[in-house]
Amino acid sequence: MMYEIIFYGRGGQGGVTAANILVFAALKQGLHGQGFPFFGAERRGAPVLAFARISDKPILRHGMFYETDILLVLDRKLIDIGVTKRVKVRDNGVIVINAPHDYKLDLEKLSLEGKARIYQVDAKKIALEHNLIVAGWPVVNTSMLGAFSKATGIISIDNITSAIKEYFSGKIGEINAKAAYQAYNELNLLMEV
Amino acid sequence: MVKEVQIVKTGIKIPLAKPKVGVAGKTGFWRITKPIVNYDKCVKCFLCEIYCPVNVIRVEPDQGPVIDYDYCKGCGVCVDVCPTGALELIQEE
Amino acid sequence: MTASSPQSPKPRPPLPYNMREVVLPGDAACPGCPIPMAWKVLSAVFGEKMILVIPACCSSVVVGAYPGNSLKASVVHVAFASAAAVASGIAEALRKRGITDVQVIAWAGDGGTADIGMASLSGAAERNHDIIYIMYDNEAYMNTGIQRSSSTPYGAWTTTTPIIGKTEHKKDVAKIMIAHGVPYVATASVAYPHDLYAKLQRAKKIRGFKFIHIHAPCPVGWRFDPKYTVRIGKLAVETGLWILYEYYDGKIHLSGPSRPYIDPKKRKPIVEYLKLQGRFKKITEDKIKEIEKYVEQHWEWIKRHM
Amino acid sequence: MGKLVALTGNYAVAYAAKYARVDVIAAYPITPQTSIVEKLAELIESGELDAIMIRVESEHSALAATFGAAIAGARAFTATSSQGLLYMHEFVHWTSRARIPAVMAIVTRALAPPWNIWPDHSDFMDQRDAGWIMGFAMDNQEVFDLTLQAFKISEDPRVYLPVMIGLEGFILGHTTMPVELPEQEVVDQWLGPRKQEYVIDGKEPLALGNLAWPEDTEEMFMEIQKAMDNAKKVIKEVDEEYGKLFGRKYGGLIQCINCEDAKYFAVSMGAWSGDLIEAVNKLREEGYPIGVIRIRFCRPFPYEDIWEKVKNSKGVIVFDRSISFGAWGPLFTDLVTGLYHYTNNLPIMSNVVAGIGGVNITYNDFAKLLTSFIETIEKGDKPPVFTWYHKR
Repeated sequence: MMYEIIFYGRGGQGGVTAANILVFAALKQGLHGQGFPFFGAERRGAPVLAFARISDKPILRHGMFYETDILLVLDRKLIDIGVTKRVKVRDNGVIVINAPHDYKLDLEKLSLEGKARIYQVDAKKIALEHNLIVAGWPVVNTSMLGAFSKATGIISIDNITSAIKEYFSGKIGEINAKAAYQAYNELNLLMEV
Repeated sequence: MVKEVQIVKTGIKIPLAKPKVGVAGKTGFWRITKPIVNYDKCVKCFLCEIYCPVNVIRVEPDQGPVIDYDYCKGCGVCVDVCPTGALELIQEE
Repeated sequence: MTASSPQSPKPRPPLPYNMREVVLPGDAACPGCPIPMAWKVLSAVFGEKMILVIPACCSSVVVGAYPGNSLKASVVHVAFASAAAVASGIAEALRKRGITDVQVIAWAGDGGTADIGMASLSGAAERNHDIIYIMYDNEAYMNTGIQRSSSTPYGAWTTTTPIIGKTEHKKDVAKIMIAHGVPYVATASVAYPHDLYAKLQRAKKIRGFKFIHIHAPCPVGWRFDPKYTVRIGKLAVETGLWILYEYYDGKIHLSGPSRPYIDPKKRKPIVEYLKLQGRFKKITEDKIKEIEKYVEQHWEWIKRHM
Repeated sequence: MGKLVALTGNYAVAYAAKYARVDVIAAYPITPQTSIVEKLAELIESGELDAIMIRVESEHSALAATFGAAIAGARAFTATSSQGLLYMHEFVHWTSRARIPAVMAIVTRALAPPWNIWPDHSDFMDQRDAGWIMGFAMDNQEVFDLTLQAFKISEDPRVYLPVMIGLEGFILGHTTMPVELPEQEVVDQWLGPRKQEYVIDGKEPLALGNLAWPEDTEEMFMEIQKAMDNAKKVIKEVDEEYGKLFGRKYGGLIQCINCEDAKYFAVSMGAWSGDLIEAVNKLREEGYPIGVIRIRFCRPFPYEDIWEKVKNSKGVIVFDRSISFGAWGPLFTDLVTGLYHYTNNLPIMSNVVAGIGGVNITYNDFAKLLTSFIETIEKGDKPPVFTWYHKR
């Protein structure tokens, strides 16, 4: 099996870090992983992509992709301004959106090849609850990994949290792992298309 | 008597760019804080317009600074250089 | 002719309005970036009629991707070490073609000037080509992620001086240019646009090679909140660390904003400047003493040539 | 009719630049190119050439300044050799990718270490991937003609690519030979004012070289490949017209000597082609059916024209005066690939690398190598595909 995953976030939200942690987590699950940033200039607050691949066999593919199995949207405003349209989600794809509980999704703003399960999690609220804020930005990347685990079942939450604790040593790792676990539990299915 | 250089355009694709507003898109989307104006404190000293790194502040002589929020990056330089506190940085939504 | 400091709101005459048309909003600079600030002053002096010769540096990215360009002026992107050489070629071609209504400006960062571009800079200066070479100095290789350059100040953190900090003092390129005997050398700062404006007006009238070293505080690289770009630029002058002057007719003319600080007692303590910047967070007392010594030596040199 | 003079190859280059009425020359001295720069300085300071010389501080800056002058609308020229060419290599790419016409003479010389000032093609052939049109002369008359033609080719709107002209150091550069100089008016009429796609001189705000996304970038580079193709036609047209106006026609991309009924062909480039022709003339007298194909332009590589000559041949021997270590000579590599367009059973082909570091290959060496090549094939055997011929 091979899963291609896109983290669509804003500069400074830790999309690349999340992609890298996912590789750690995949290894813990006995799988192969690949994580990398969008190759270009990033700017804090501006739309930016990060990518990951997970497979049960060594991964031979390289480079960026714009068709994906899983789309993780780290800020719902990216959907509002229409940039998420650039990423096509394959049939039976999964989308997780960091958005408030009452978020009204406009399906026109997404590019779906076929069926898809679309989830919502308020990673921003979780970050604020755990006082996870860096330079004025709520840290949502680790929560999104927890949500990813619940939404796709590809990687167990235990492997996600232990990868987070390995990536961030000490207290920071603890808090981020808790946030991921909370997101795992608070994930909510928005709609099935 | 060789004449001036002749520009003979063939329309081939070459790395030549032309002036454009918003080469990095609507950079207003980047910010999480934004400057707002309370006009009664403004003395029209133009410092905000002079220093604004995105060149989106226009000080109207009779009214005061007008900011184009499509492109304002929310850096806050205008707020810091304003001598009278007429500009204030607020958290966005 | 001093720029008004934030305390006294006496309005300064605004720079001419045509600084509104050349620097176009929505460029790729980081919030609080000093580069477009300086470009606005250039545009107030030269309008569209300038050809910026830009080697590899932040500006190469700031102007945006093809087919767009964030400056309503001419730009020539060139290889890292060649700004002065390409500018020389352009200037001579325009001279040969009798074109005199456009200003050739080599616009390079500290790396592109003080390090990789030093040979071509020295060559162009020695040949006295009719160009303005502007070194905007954000004091490290910012475009590639804040690596140390020879222009990084003593003690500063960079990604290649991550623990001990830089162990050499800043290479003083303006002093090197004075040694070349070029007709005009000046130091400036994005925090003092009127001062920069006046220096560009003077440089514009001088034939031959002009060099301007602009201090350009960089929020991301120096680790400070983007709203403080101008404040930190001013503190650099008010602490005496960055000295604004011009050199022509064989001697140094101290610029207005720096004049008070020839008297050490008038200078703000160096710590005022350092404490706002994350790159100096771990600086030790003895290193601050070393910086203070450097500042004193620099002033002594200035006084000897006034 | 022109004026017959005796010039070194280097001076022939300088005079060609003068006849082309170059506006700006930016150059840095390096053996064996120096007398080009010295002659141009003399022509300028004596008032014979209305041009500006920028005496730069390095070869990197030499081509950088030449590039700067060219984009600002000047007919720009420079020259270098060996290490200098390698040092400016960054700008060899910069100039072609900016699609700006410019001309550079390369007085070829071996690469170091060890230090070596004698001729081979290593410096020149190292530039083949850079998008410049590359011509190489056999004698000083052709050095002059080719350098002059380079401006015409480079500024043709179907091409708009810089042109590099090679001549071997010393055996051409410092060797005096007869050169017929044309009438300036005829040259002015033929060459006309400089032409380019765009100019950066402040009349219009233009930006050259902004960051471009992958797809835009690749499309720009595909245009260069198309221009190289156009250049094949343009080079032939220029050769034709030059022949009519100045009486010397070389045949375009290649020149063939004794090719009419030839069964075997020797392919070469540069001055030693003369020694090769002398050897072939001798072998012709002894009844060997062999001709010489002299490559005048190795970029764009003239495989179509060579195929026309060799398609029914029994054997083609290619002489390279440079080598790609770990593989073969570059001319051989390009020719075999080129001929593969037409057939997958190529004529018997052999590559001889020789004359590296300035080793002198004489017409006797060529005669010996050609005889053994032909006799091996006539016996039904197969000569080695690759030989590095070294005499000592």
